[in-house]
Amino acid sequence: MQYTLLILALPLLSFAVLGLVDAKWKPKVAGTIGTTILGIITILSYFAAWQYFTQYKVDGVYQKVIAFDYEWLRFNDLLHINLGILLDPISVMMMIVITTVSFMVNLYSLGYMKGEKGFQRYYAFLSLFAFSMLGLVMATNIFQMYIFWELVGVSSYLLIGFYYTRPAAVAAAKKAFIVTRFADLFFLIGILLLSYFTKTFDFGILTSSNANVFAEATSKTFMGFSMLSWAMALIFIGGAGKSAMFPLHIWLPDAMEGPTPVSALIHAATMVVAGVFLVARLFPVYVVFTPEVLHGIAYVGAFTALFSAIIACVQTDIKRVLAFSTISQIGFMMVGLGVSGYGGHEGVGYMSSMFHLFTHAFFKSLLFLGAGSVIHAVHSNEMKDMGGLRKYMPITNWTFLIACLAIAGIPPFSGFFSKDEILSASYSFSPAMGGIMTFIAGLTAFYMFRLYYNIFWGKEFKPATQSENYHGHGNTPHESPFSMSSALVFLGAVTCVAGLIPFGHFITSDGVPYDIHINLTVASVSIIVALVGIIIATYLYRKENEIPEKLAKTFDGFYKAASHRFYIDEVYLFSTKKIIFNNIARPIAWFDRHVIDGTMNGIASSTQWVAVKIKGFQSGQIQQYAYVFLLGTLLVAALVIFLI
Amino acid sequence: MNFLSLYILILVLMMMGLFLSKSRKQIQIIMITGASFLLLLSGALTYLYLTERAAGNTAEMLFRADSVWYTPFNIHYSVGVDGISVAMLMLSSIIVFTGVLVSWKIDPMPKEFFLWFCLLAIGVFGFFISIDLFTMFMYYEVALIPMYLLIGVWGTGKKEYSAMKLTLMLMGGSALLLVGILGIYFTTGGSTMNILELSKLKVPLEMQRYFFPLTFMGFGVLGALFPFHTWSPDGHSSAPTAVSMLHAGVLMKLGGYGCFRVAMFLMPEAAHEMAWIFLILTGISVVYGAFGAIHQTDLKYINAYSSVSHCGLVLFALLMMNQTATTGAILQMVSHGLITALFFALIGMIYGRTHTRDIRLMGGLMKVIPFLGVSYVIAGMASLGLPGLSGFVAEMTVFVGSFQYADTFHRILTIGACASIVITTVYILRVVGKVIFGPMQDKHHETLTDAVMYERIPVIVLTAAIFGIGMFPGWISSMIGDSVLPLISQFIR
Amino acid sequence: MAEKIIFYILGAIIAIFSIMAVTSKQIIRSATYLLFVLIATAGLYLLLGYNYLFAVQIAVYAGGVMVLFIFAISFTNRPGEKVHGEVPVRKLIAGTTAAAGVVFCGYIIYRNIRKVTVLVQQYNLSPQKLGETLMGTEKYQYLLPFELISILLLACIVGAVMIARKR
Amino acid sequence: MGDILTNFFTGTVPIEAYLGLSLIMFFCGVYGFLTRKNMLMILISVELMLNAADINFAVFNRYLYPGQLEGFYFSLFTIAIAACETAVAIAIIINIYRNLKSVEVDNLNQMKE
Repeated sequence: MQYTLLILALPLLSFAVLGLVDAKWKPKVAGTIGTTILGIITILSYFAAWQYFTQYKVDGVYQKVIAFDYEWLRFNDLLHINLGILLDPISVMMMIVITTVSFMVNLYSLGYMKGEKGFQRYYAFLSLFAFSMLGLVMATNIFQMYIFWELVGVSSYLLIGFYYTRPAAVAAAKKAFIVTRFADLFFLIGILLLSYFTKTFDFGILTSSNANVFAEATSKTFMGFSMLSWAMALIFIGGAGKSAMFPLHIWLPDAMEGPTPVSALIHAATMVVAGVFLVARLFPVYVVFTPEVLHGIAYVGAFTALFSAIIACVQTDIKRVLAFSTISQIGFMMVGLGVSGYGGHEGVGYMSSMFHLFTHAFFKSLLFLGAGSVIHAVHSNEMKDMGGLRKYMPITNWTFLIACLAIAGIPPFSGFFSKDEILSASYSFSPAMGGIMTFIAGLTAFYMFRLYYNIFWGKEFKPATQSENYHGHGNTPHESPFSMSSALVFLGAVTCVAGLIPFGHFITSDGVPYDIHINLTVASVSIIVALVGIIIATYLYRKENEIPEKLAKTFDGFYKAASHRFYIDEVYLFSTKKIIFNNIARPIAWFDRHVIDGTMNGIASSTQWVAVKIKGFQSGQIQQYAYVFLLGTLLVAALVIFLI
Repeated sequence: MNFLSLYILILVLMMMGLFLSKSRKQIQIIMITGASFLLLLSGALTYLYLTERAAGNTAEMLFRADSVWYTPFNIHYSVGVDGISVAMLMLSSIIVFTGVLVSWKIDPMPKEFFLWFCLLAIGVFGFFISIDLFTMFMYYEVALIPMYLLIGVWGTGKKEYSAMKLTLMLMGGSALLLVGILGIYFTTGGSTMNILELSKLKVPLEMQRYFFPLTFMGFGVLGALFPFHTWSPDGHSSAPTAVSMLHAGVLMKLGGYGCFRVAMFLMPEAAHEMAWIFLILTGISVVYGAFGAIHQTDLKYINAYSSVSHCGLVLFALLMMNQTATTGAILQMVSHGLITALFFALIGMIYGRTHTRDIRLMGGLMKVIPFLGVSYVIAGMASLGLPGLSGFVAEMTVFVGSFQYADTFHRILTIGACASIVITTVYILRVVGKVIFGPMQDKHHETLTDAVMYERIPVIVLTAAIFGIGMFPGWISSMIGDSVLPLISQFIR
Repeated sequence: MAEKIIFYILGAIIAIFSIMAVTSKQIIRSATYLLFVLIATAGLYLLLGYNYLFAVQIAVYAGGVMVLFIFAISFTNRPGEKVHGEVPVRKLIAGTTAAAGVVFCGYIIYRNIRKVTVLVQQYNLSPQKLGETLMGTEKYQYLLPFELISILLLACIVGAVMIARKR
Repeated sequence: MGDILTNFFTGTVPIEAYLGLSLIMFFCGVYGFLTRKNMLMILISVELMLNAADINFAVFNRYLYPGQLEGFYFSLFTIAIAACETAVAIAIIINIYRNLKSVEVDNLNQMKE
């Protein structure tokens, strides 16, 4: 399957052509190049997926296929970085997700970004992102993954900071990059630890569940945990940074400063699930050798899901709501992985997590694109500027509703199936976990419909509110152009049907196909909870009324804390600005200037002082010279005579 | 006379040509021709070296030549290269070439400037080709002296102070070094100054304990070893662009190269014994330099502190004393040389336009000077270790190599060094966010013009080299790694 | 016997007038005392049997140099004017040092030279021998230094004129 | 007492008497050189020192190497050089006097700094 190399090479080529060749193309040409290439690789990856799932099944198990391998950098005889393409069920699945969503976003952006300065740059970055993300999921070894991991980080940085003249965008980009890079530091250390003990980077060896490979790593302990646990925990921190797990989630809401299609692609569907993918990729190691870390992942995931779901309930910026909902949903995926066992029915958590990743990518990008469409129409991110838009934008309304139903977990939309599996896996892990996750599912339904009603229902849209209409025309919101709405419709269609895919036939923890059975108790409970959430939201927000404000008043402290995202950002700001910048960097700079340099200058000035002092001897007074000369002569003579 | 001496010869010819030249045009022609020849020569050398190695020549040094220079002290003019020197020569010629273009319009006294510049280059090239201790030391001194004038005359800011400080500190270092070198010479019986032969003789351990720290610190001063790094921020910020480039890009590498080639190679036992002291110092350099950079407001200061951090990483990796780490150190030298040269070139160009280097007074330059802006972002990304650019390759090799030590002491230091990449990210993004992105700070900046041809070439050359190493690190890494092996076996035995 | 008496007389003159020459307040007196010292030195040469040296000493020093001194003194000082402002501390220090030097060197002389047998032979330096040694280029003959000195003198005359002339 | 007196006056003059004499003369010169401010006085002190040295040359020659003439000639040439030196020095002093109206050494600090 050598041709899969093209899937990687084409976006890179597109990036090189659009970004590095110093030519100014018309926006249309640039957009067409980018979109066409994405279209081509989408088709290629569908073809590759079809080929893989039909031809590479040996004895009922999907094989790992190395389609391409190239030794890029050799460290020593054992450790070397290869660049290659690894095809296995999850990478193929990710490939489909990435190319599809990317293609949709490219298509959508043709309309959304129309007239923006730097259209060509935008498409170049999108191509770069597609390249790096595909490289990440197809990595044959953990170091290749790290390489592309960094590359997606930088693409994300560039795309968040796309409106580079806007300080908020620059700050958000910077924050995103630094936070994820901070997490990547742990990832790197984890890789170093893991590779030191296992003498390999290769996923093929690492995920073979061969105990010999990890013999040394498991036998050595540090502070009560085996080295392998440390390594895997550190690697997870890397993943948590990318996937915005608490407490490294702070960059994601700010990242919404980027263009909305970018948020859809990177910060909802693909890049943020890289952490989930990482855990899934190393799942055999986690589940067999370090189950305690895996349980930790489950708890982190659950807490994050709950935490961000609560915050999402009170945010007023529609993209922020979606951002927190993304964090929450990734928490779900992490829980899915964390509660999973290995193989067969035990491994249903793994399967469901991947399934949720798959469905979430579509419905969340649909939500974002829908939100983008709304923002495009009203030129504002704030809920207070919206309301009653269903009349003006029917396509957006319907697709948004579909996506909301999907995320809320209402059958037969895709979200129901995947979420339900996660819930049942959680129940089998522990009832408490299942209960919490079900509660969060209800919360999800509530805040999604709060969002939905606030945008499309509620108070009637008043064009006067949007005074800062920077196009200066078109006061009435209108349906988006064809390129945008076609993407919405396509994704809406996928959202409707994706749940019906027999996912277990393709992706399971051990590669052996497995039939999904819907646990009726769990399913009915979750549907009921979701409906309750929706009903409450309908009651509160469908029509403009006083109840939400009263509620906010009643829970004043909690409401405030939640809308300030529980002051996590402030804590970070404090620790970076106050502690690191003021109490480390500033003293170091001072220390360097005054103590170290002062010492050096002190040496210099003391030399000068001595020089000034002994300059007196060079008085030009001949008699003084003669005197010293005489004394010296006498002294030398005395020494010669009396001592020798 | 073998062809390595051409490096010196071409530069001497350039200097002669400069003496005779009359107009700026002639000077430019002479300089660019000579620099191109140097670049070609380095290319040819790399090619010849690789073919020779591929043909199975396993001598430690290739292209040897030797002639007696001063018999009483057995001083020879002997030259030879291995993979490390080839890499360094390549780096030097790229930077000399770009340095010439960057100072294309240097004012005043272009002739004198380039004369000193050539002399500096002679020192640099001579240092890398010679394998005789004394010749090496002589070239080292030759490289230091022009620095004083170049900074003192053509610099900016408090240039006299900086020039004096830099020269005095480096001279102080070279005084230590001289003692070390003479120590090595006499304790081995005073029979040879040739490094290869010296390595076969043994400096008594007792003596190594004295001379290793002297030699290491002597070179370490140039390699910005904490706490002898303070010349670097002042020196770099005052120096004219091309000199900053050459200094940070190449001259600081002399330090690392010397530490490895002379101090550690000739006195391995003491190196083993004392590595921990210097590891702590370099570890401090790495983190401390990065933190120091966070707080600065002058672009050149930021870069100078970042150089302290990155050059600290070079020495740090060398002291880890295994093949991977050492290869990483050499790669880091090359990579940092290119990146920092690019940085200084860009800062020089930006300064030439905005007449300020204070990041608080600039902003949104991407809009008016997109070429420089994009290049600055690329340089920043390379510096913070983005994959696909040279910094990543070098740093990862260093970290993987350093991590091969299993004890807690080395682990902690390595993790500390790894942490520096996050701090690097912080200060790089701070600058990029402030200067290149963001809203315009100064109305006057709206009329700035983007880079012209002679400014674009060096930027493109450097960027291409950074990308080249970053994308295809295999050959250079294996070239260096193979050459490191015989040297490193000295420690392992 | 007589020789010794003469030596002591000359010695006394030299010692006393040397001291007076450097301590006298008036410079013209110092010059005069110096003249006495020089003449007494010439006497010493005579006593040693170096007649020629005696003649040169009288002619060059007492004759030539002293004239220069007197001339210079009268040029720069009004006669009778006192030399002013010598710092007592300086005097003390210099005196102590000089005394120390005397003691030190005297000690060396006392310790070493007494041990050497004093041997004085009757010896006359004939003018012929003088002439031969001065005008030859063999070993122990001094034409070359003589000529060098003459060139030096010439250069000196030119130099002195050049320096002292009015511009 | 008589013995000593007789010894004192009989026989030849001992070499150390000459040396002692020149020693006194020399250190008188030193003293003068260090204390006096007038340049002419310094010059006079220098002459004294030179004379002391001359005497030593002559005496050593006469007493220790009577058959040779090195010391003699050295004295001779020294006298000549002393004359030269005096001539040039006085020329310089006169020149200085013209310019500064003073011959005090403490005033001669125009070249300093």
